[in-house]
Amino acid sequence: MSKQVVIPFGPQHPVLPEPLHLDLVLEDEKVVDAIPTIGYVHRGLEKLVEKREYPQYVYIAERICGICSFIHGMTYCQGIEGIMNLEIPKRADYLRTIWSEYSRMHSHLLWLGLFADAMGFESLFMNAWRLREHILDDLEATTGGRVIQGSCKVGGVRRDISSEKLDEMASGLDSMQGELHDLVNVFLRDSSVRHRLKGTGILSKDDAYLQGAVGPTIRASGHSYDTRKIGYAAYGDLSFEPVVASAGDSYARCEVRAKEMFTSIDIVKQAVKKIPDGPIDMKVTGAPDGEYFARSEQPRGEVIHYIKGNGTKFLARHRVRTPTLANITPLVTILKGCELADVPIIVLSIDPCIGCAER
Amino acid sequence: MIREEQKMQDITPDSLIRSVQAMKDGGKRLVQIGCARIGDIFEINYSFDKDYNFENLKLTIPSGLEVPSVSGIYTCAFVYENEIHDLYGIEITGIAIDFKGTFIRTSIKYPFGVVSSKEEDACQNKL
Amino acid sequence: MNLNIITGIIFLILAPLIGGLIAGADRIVTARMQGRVGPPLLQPFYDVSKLFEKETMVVTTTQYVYVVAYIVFIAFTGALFFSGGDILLVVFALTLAHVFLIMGAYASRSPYSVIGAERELIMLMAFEPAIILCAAGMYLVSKSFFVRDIISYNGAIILLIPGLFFAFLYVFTMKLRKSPFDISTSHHAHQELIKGLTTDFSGSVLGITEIAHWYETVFLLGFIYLFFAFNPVIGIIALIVIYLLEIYIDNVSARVRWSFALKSAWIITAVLGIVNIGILFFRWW
Amino acid sequence: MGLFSMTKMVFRSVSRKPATLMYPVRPAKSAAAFRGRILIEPLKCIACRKCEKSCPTQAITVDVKVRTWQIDRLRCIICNCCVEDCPTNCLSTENIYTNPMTVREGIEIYTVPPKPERKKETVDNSKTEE
Amino acid sequence: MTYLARSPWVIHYDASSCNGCDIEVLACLTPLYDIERFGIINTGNPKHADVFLVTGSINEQNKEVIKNIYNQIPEPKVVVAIGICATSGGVFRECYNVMGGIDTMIPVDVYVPGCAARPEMIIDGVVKALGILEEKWAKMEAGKK
Amino acid sequence: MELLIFLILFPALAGLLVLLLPKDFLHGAVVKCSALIVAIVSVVLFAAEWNKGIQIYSLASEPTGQLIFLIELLIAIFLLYIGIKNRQYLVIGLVIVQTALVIWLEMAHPVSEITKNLFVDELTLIMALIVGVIGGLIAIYATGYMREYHLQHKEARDRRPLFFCLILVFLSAMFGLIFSNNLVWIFFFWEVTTLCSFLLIGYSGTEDAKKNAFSALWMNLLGGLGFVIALIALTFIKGSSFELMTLITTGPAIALIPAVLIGFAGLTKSAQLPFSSWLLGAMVAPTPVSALLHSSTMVKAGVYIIVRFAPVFEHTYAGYAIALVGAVTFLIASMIAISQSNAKRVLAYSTVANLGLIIACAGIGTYEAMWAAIFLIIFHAIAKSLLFLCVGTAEHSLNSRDIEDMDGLVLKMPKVAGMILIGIAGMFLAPFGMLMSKYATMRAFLDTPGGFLLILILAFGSAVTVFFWSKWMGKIISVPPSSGETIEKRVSISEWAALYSLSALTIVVCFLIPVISSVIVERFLKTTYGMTTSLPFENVVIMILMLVLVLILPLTFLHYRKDKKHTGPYMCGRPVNDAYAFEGSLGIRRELVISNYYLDSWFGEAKLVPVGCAAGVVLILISFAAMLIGGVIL
Ligand code: NFV
Ligand code: SF4
Ligand code: SF4
Ligand code: SF4
Repeated sequence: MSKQVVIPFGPQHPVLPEPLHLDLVLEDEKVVDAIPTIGYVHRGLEKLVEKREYPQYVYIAERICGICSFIHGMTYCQGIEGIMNLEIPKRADYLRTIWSEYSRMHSHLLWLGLFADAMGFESLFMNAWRLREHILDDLEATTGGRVIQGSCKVGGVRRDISSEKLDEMASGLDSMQGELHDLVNVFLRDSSVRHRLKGTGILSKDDAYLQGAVGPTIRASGHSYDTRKIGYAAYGDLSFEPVVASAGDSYARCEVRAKEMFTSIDIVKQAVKKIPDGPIDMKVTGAPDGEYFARSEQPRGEVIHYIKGNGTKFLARHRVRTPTLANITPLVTILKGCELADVPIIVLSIDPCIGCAER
Repeated sequence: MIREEQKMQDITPDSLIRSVQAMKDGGKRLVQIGCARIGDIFEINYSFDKDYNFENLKLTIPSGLEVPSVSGIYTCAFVYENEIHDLYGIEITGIAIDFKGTFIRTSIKYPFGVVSSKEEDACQNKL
Repeated sequence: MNLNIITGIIFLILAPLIGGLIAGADRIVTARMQGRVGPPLLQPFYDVSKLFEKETMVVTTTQYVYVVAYIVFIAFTGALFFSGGDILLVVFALTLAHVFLIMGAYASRSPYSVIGAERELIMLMAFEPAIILCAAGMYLVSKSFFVRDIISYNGAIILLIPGLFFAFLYVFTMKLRKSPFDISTSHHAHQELIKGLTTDFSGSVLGITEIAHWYETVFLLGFIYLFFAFNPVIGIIALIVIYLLEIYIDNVSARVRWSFALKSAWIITAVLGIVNIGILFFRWW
Repeated sequence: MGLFSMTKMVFRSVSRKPATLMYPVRPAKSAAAFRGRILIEPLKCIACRKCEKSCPTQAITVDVKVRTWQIDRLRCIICNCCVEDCPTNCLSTENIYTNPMTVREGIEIYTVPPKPERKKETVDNSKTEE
Repeated sequence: MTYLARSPWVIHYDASSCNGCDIEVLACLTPLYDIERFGIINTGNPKHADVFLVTGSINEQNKEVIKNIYNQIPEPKVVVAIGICATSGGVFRECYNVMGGIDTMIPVDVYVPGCAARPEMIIDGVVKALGILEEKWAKMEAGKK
Repeated sequence: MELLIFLILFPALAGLLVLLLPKDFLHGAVVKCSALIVAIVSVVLFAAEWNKGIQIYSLASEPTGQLIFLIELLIAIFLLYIGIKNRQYLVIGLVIVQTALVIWLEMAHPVSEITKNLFVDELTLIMALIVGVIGGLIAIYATGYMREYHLQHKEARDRRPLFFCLILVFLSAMFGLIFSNNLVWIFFFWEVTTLCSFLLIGYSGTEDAKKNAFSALWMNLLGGLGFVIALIALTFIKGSSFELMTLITTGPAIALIPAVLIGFAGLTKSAQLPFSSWLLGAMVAPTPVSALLHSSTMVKAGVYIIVRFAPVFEHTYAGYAIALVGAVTFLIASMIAISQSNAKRVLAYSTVANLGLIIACAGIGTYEAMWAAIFLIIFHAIAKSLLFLCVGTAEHSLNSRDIEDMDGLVLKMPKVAGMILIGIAGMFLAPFGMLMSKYATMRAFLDTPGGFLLILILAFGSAVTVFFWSKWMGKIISVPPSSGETIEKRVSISEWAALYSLSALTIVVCFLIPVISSVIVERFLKTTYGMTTSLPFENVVIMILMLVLVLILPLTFLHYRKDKKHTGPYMCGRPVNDAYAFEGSLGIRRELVISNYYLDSWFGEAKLVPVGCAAGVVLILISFAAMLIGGVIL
């Protein structure tokens, strides 16, 4: 009886900041089938390792994505350092940690905004992005770039942050916390938001695990899996607990990200307290030879930079498995059976970053 | 900084499915499948993880060989396998959702399957 | 004929101006609620003037006809209302106008405008009972369907049909295309449907729809005024408060799904309708 | 329970001044550290090509023979590498950005002093385009 | 006198940008930059748009898309290429899948440099585009007569 | 009186002639001529009688009565035979009970003393016009349609003479039903329509058709049973009469019981819930049958009889309960129509809904309600028959009756599409008749204490109506990518003739509302109630203004025809070819498919029919209870 509707969703669609396309097969507004295609942002930058010397390649790695730029650069550096067995200065590790957490906050706020927008909640979007500007201001002041920081390099970091500035940042975060609470409160309490999020796009605990979901997506399905726990950079010295929710729906994913910002603030504050003095970089000579899987926790989940060096300045292979790529399978799963109105929400709920996914 | 231990286990095309199945039975999740071209051979890495324990299977094949898909064991493998197919031109048989070369469309077919010479940087100064 | 043609004509002339100003003020207030400065007050007029300057692209020429019909009947609706005509006819004409708009969207055949059209129909379905019952309520109170009689009814209509008024207020948001009920199209990019209903309109076609929307806003405000007609001062204040309330609600809620919109509108209309109409019925007999 | 929980934020926004920076009316905010664009003091340059080599995007071309130092603004990612690697510190990063342009002409050419003699033979070369 | 410059509606498309410029375009909409002050609305629909903001460079898959969107924008229209990726291919110029800046596919009217372009630069770029928009309109009107 | 008798007998005789004529000889011509004659004579009748008020004619009932009794028995035997052959025990049972009662009635209480057997008043005239003109047009249409039908439906045995015969007999029965003043006669004609409809629905002889024919049969027989019981009741009630006009004037105290029982028969005949399924099932029949049965005749017989008794129902609880049956049917059938994509089923549900509305008015029974009911009958008959016939024509060209397949009909069959649009607009859009009648309905409901719930139901029902009609319109006008040739050429002239006439009628009658109202309907109300109503004058003006606007607006098309730049629709920037196929995932080229919404999970048949039936049963039982108690609302 019911008639099908086949429509293109994306690549150009106002709710998708980035191109991704879905062929939606609908019955009334129920999604019967959703088949994604990516590749609109594929640049093929991994191949550039053959043309750039590995220290310069950091700048390419950073530009895998403008949202999670810093952590990409850092993970790449960690990979090289892993192969070459470099022990970088402690202060550099701490600075990397601080910037990572700032990236995370900026990314989560950005996402919260976009997510609010996907629900048609414009003013919430505006407010999230207004708060995000505080984070960006700090990032710009300390690294010189709002979105592409460019402050990481093989063997350490390129800039130091003075201790006054560090304190200022910590207190800045403190004073922002109030407004952040109000913001998060809307996401978690508002009934119109809950109406849209509760129960949409449920990813079961087993599915999440077996389909390889990572980051907030898997944490919202009840797994306490957070790559930061392996203790790269300074995370080993800092205490924090991954935020976990169990419902597995869009609301849970939203909740996890919202609460993670507070964890980040906490981590930054701990790091500011603990940060040791000392050099921020070390001299790196020679070229990497060997292979290494560097892992770290991006805002969207675990990222893996596989680096294979062949003893020359040019790497043999650099491959990035980004969290979004891992989250695509769960996305396809949870899109089935939702409503057209929920498609934007569900797509955004895994926080897709196509730039990352396709490189 | 923590340097993670890199566990790497070599496998052959015949033992691929078995080893992957063993991983799944061991309750591990598939982290990624990646590929690298070293001269004329391809190395395909299958990475798994359980409780932050990272393990890899490495499959080394000459070019032109077909590889069975593991998407029957881990559905999510289809993403990586399509990608490897599109970038390296390795035939992977029996992918759960087979995009048949349309997963990532590139202007050069199988860009990673060919070795690029550094000289062909013709576009370097093109405006 | 007792129609007061003069007020009708005044409506035809002034409504776009007032409607545009309301839209401009709306955008400023919205911006302020979002912590922004917002556009100038006359922005809606700039927008529409611009649309008429642009080239018009159509998918099918018939689009034009439907949209012209839409504005003609929206204007007709309003004029009929403001010249004191029969409120039921006004409602019918409004429906007719919307059907034309919806046909315009159907004609273009873009998936998004068609889905927008379907959703607009659903919204229409959610909206109609409330406005019909309001008309019924007013008839029960004033014993006439004519706006002029309702206006000259000396008594606070709002006090007699508060339930219906509330039901109407609830669906009013749908007609203003404001969150949480901006389901079929919205003034900014629509996150589900691009632009929904108006996706395939461009240039002057879009400009016409925009003007028609102003007419509609003024007409709807006029309709609300009927509830307060006993005292013009209170009436005007009520209109301002209600419109501000709409902006406020727009800014504090996410969009709902169509199913919720329809269900809630129907339930509210039905419950309040039964209670309120029931009370009116048994007050008289 | 959670009906209209946005109210607080909305009222805060209304009661405060808008957060808008009013950019073109008021000058842009920018941090001191902001990397806007690369500046060269051509006089100091010795055309050693270090910057050219370190640049990840080949935005810089140094012509040792004709003695020019050239940068393509539409290619530079303002990564600061060249600045760090320049032996004479003639490069610096300014926190003012390059203006948008209507033709694709991001290339700026500066003449640098000839190699051997290090005299103050002022070449007027603050230029070609901008 | 044209109203085009007072009400330029934009559509934004992310060609193959890294998101850096992309989110800065979005940031322009938000309270701190609030381009709605100039009457700018992000329509998301080419048929309503006047200004086409593109970030990122052309690649195999999006070239058609960009052309389509461009063709669906009614005259007069301007294209603003944002970020060095969009102007020249940028850092990814040498990637196998990058065919160069947006102008290899459609005519570009304003180039905004930067990696990433700051919101202020984007505003500058759009403002510059408005002038061109008016010129184009004048030409169009002249053509009609 | 001669005209009346002519109208009753002539079609039947013409039908017999068709049956007797040799195979394929002049059938079409005979049918067309006789239909034309019927139509003309009914107009003549109207012209002759419109200003004369009630005319009651005496006709010797003795021989006619016996003849009628005889035919009734024959019918019963035939039905018994059919029932036994097909093992339809329900039918057998009903026939036996009914026949037993009829025989008992005939034996125990010969009602031969009635002489005023025929009558004409304004309502009859209107009904005669509907039956004659619209029925005639449908018959004419059928000649063209059936030829095509048999070309396309090889499975159905070609029994066209029988078909036309039945159609013509049907017209006779309808005339008999509306002209009779004698309730026994009315009952007879009533049964004839039941029989004819049974045969017509089962015409194609397929299993499906048979099944549906039998369900139509038993439901109508059940109604007939109610009718017989009413007749028997009449023999017991003092002061009552077998003469319709006399009975009605006796008021609820006496006439309520037969009124409700006959009303029950009317409910079954007009397919109100819980009996709506027969009408839906009847859609398997060839489309002219549907048009005839569901727009102008069969179901109208049901509402006609209820409308006749409306004065009796006024202000009674039983009437109110019947009104509620109608109202609930209106709401629920309209809702279900949303979930249907088969055009004929949509029309069927909408028919059921509109009949419900008419019955709601009749159940209320005030003069205002009557005004509305009469206009509803008129407009519904015209617009709905137009729609049915259009769908029939479209079906033959498209080989589908699915609304989804009517995609872009404006290009494929511009004329038919235009007519469907007129028909649809006639059903629910403002300046057209149906809506004006709804206006009156609304006012009628508001002016009576019984209107309380009805007004709510009406508000919701109207809203729902907008949805399914609009989406259908949308489907028709959406322009498909490749504008192929029109495929209208195969449509026969007789079909065009009927279609054009009906389209013209739909519009013209709208202009004539004030005339019809003042000349006919108001007179009728005056004589029946002593009071009358009409549309406010300025509304009439406004309405005509709107109508003119709607008619001239398409002319703007000519103005906008030129130099507009055409582009493809917005497809999210994806490459699209001329046929609107786009590059999809997995490398598949996908066709853009757009279908309407059917909201099946809300308005599906499976969901709503049980609810509606339950409500219908309960309300009908209430009406019986109220009939026995005989309460009156204030
Ligand atoms: N997916 C992704 Fe990223 C993140 N977080 C990273 O690896 O954003 Ni663009
Ligand atoms: S800042 Fe970076 S990209 Fe720009 S010229 Fe210097 S090294 Fe090259
Ligand atoms: S700018 Fe500095 S690094 Fe570059 S050529 Fe001149 S001196 Fe050498
Ligand atoms: S210009 Fe830079 S920031 Fe912008 S998209 Fe390209 S790489 Fe990203």
